[in-house]
Amino acid sequence: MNIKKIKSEFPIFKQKINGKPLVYLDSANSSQKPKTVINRISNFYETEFSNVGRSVHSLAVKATNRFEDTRDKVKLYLNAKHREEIIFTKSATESINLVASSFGEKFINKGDEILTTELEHHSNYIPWYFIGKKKGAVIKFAPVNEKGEVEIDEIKKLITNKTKIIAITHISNVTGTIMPIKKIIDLAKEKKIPVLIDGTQGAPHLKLDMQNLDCDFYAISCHKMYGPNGLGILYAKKKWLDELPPYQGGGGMISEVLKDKVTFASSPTKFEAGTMQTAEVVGFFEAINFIESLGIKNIINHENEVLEYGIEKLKKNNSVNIIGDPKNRGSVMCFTMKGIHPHDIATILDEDGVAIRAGHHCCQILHDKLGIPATARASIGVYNSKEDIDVLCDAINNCKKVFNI
Amino acid sequence: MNIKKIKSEFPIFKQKINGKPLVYLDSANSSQKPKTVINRISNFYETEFSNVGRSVHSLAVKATNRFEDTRDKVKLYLNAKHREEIIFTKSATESINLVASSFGEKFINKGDEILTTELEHHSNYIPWYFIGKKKGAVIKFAPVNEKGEVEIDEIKKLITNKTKIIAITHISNVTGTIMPIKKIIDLAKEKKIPVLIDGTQGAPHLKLDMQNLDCDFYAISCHKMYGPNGLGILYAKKKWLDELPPYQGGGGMISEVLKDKVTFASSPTKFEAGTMQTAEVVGFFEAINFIESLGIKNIINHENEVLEYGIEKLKKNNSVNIIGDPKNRGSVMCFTMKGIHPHDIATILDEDGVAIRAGHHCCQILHDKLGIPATARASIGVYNSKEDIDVLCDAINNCKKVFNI
Amino acid sequence: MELKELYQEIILDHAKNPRNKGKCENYNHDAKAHNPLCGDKVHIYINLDNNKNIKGLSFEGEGCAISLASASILTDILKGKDLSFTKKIIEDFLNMLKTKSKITLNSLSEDQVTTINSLSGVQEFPMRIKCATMAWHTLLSAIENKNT
Amino acid sequence: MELKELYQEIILDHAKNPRNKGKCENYNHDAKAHNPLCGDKVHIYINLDNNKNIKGLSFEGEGCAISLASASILTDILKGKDLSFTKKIIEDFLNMLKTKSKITLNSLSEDQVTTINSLSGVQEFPMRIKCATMAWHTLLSAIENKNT
Ligand SMILES: Cc1ncc(COP(=O)(O)O)c(C=O)c1O
Ligand SMILES: Cc1ncc(COP(=O)(O)O)c(C=O)c1O
Repeated sequence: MNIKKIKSEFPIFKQKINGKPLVYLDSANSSQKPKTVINRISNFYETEFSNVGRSVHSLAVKATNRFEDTRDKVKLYLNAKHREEIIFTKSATESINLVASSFGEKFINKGDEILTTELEHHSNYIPWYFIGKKKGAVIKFAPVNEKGEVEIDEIKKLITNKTKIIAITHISNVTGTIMPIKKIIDLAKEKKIPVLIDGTQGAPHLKLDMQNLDCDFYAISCHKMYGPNGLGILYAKKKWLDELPPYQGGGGMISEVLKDKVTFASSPTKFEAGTMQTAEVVGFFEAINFIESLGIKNIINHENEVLEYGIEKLKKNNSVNIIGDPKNRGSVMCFTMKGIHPHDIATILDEDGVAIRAGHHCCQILHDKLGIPATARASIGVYNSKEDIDVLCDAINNCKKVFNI
Repeated sequence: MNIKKIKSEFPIFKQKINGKPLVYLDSANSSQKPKTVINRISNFYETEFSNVGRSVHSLAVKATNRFEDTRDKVKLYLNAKHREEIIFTKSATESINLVASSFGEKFINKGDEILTTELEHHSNYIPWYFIGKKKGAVIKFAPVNEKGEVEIDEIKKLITNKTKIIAITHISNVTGTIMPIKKIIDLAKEKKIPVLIDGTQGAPHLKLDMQNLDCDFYAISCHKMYGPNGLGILYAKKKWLDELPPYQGGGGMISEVLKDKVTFASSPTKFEAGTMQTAEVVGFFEAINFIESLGIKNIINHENEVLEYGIEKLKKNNSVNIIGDPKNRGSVMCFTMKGIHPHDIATILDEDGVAIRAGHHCCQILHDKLGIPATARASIGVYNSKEDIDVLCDAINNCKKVFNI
Repeated sequence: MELKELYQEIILDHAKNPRNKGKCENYNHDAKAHNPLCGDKVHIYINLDNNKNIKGLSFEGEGCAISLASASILTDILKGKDLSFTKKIIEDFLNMLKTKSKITLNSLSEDQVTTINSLSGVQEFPMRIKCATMAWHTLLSAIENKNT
Repeated sequence: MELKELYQEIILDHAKNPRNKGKCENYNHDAKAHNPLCGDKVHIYINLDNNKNIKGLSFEGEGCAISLASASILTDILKGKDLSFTKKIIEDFLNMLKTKSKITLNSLSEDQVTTINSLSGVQEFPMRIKCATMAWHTLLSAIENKNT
């Protein structure tokens, strides 16, 4: 892959940060957007904009077609079986809230158990915490081991006949652990327990195949997949679409509204209340095009090369402590430095144009378990190269200088 | 106001529809976007994009500042007292769902009453229907009279000591009725009943002043205010911010997360779970700039002139039946034609480049009351002129020709 | 002009004077449908005899010219036909609107072919295709829904 | 180079060797705060005597160099001061970071002024201002929270 060329497709890299070229290592937070995506959004607003699905005039027709074309594109990309399994939301967070609320209200009762892990992002914990509180259900956490992995045996041990759903991340946004979700789903299927995968970090970095994976729910953030802000996806297996009650109420999601009786549209409309993010959905089409034009397999190979190079190089630095050592790691490197707080690292790195994130990355339970309040995180996107890692490592050494270490 | 010049600021009007200049009379559905808004979004993605509030690097600082600048701008525009009263959502629909869920879960109980009107959009009914069902509360509908108004006496009559909240539209998206919300709010305050205003149609067409209005909640759709898709606002009076439980759970909205205890951030963060629509929020800044550069009072005057001209002209057409005859009407003209279904009207108008909407406009209860399944709706934005009305009326006459009437 | 294609004489005639409106005698199959976006409604009634012939066929409904004409034309053409032929026609009709082909089934009279083809103008109006197809989809459901 | 402004010797010294850490003796006011985005925490303890003098002042906490140094400097400078002076200094300090001014209160020693001013480098790092101000806001809360 020609990374220089790829980078040149992202306008953000034209600018300097503090006089230095931007080294963007914060893609796990949000990825940058290629020009095709940005232009598609402008162009849509300039020539095709209208509200979707509600008017019959020419603009509305165009907008509606573009909108639904993206749904078809996502269906193909995820290898989902049915287009109505693709529901647009505002974020992965909302996708998970939707399931926790709709599934939880109907199927979770007092004394039931929700099985999750210590790795989870708050977005895959707080929604379950809410429904747990409300219904008197218990949340069980499969523990993380010293490598930052959650062993499948630990999950097996925690499954009981009260387990109503398993909610689990695909890739940890802290340790980078790629979870053996296929095995977990197979295990759960034996026991007839539905599984939600928080695919926020998985979707941008792995090849996805919903029919092969056979999970019940898969949550995606489009803004981490080179797509627009403010858009998420929920894949929900067909068997749940009629089963689950709607989530939000409003325009579009109804079939018939009487004062005493309301009936609902079928999926996906049922779950898409109110005016949708048309421009964002239309723009996301180009994000998938971008990924497909490179080939997800090529992206994975390239990212893994950079990742391995990064891990090797960081390991050689005595002052750096890498968080987690999972066998399968995707795109994320969290680390700490003795005597320098991650916040200070991030600030000093920024002086060299290196953008990373510092904090608990919305994984406080995991950080508590690791016994550290915060970590510094460098995360990789398709536009990153080994040279970026070199700049990162030089900047890390500069931290030591600033702190006289 | 120089409407030609204003129109020229909206790229959408550069194109022809079916060989004719676009006459866009569907702004109540969604407004078109000025170039400044579209460019700001592109420009933000190209030079400043990053996730908000979570990283400390330069891009994140810029993005966070831009994001919060918009909040300040909205606060000023609405004359809210506190910036934390401005909560970003994905749509007015979500804003109302948030209140119905958070307020409803805490304060609405079995046998309680939710007071609304027959005018409401499904977005200001279904969320209440949901919480009503859940809690065993009753929804009461203040009836609409033959002019399409809801008389304040009818509202007064329905208030009981079980009334827990009043949810009411500012402007009807069908009859165009401007509701006497100030009086209703004053009435409700006497009885200490909180009021939610569905301001979706009000916000683009009226001068707003939250401190003067003194409602408890006000819901806004940014995409109807010349702003980006996928963005809404909830104004919530300060006294409710701590009182209401959070709505969705996820990253950002927490204070501390332990396995057995979660505490939440204060507003607005508390209500903004997950990655927000940064680009859309930043773009909305320019939408307010656009409105302010013209002056909302000038916009109102201009729109009213076009509206009056339209109503007069439609009244003169014998085949046209205008829906509703409210004393105060804003920006919306719904009509039917004997012998031609609204859907057919919309299709035929589109041939002449005239974009209107046909259907029940998400107000099925109102349409049932009016005894008509659907209406045609022409709605006005700042870019519309009297000439647009002339084109509309000619196109309406063409409907008669096509149908040999 | 495409509008003329859409609102042909035949269509307007069927829309203004819909054939077979109401419940047909002794109907034993029925189904209804509803387009929540525009409020169009249709209810199809079939009297299917033991030989799988459609003895009676009628509809109730409200909606735009296209949806009324479509339902009216459907009942007019399929009344008296047998089930397998009916299914074939439905399939052909839906395909016509999808692939912009015309219908040329031999067992239809020239008149009937012209009538059905009058609905092909809808091809150019994607937002109206549902108006034209709703009755036909509903007929399919009705065939499957054995009534009381 | 601005980084040098941010991480001055004084700051690094206070961050590495924070003064007045732990609970001060006989504290009768305290308050804590927490920045959920980065995990910084601070807990301020005051021993306020009857004459409204701050007899004891200390903190516990974890966080970045800026937040630790800020808390340490705060305790160092305000221990022994009276309440009204303390409030004035807090206000001045918060203003300094808002308006990019420097502090020049006469009743502080030159050394103390230099020390406080060492935190002014934060002005150029907007995302770090919260790190620098959290302890000061918490001190204000502590003054208001009468402890047990
Ligand atoms: C009166 C009214 N309320 C609520 C809504 C819902 O707005 P949105 O779809 O942007 O959430 C609309 C617009 O469709 C409306 O006209
Ligand atoms: C593992 C994981 N889950 C969920 C989320 C939430 O994604 P979003 O904020 O886009 O809803 C994130 C990203 O912040 C994440 O990394």
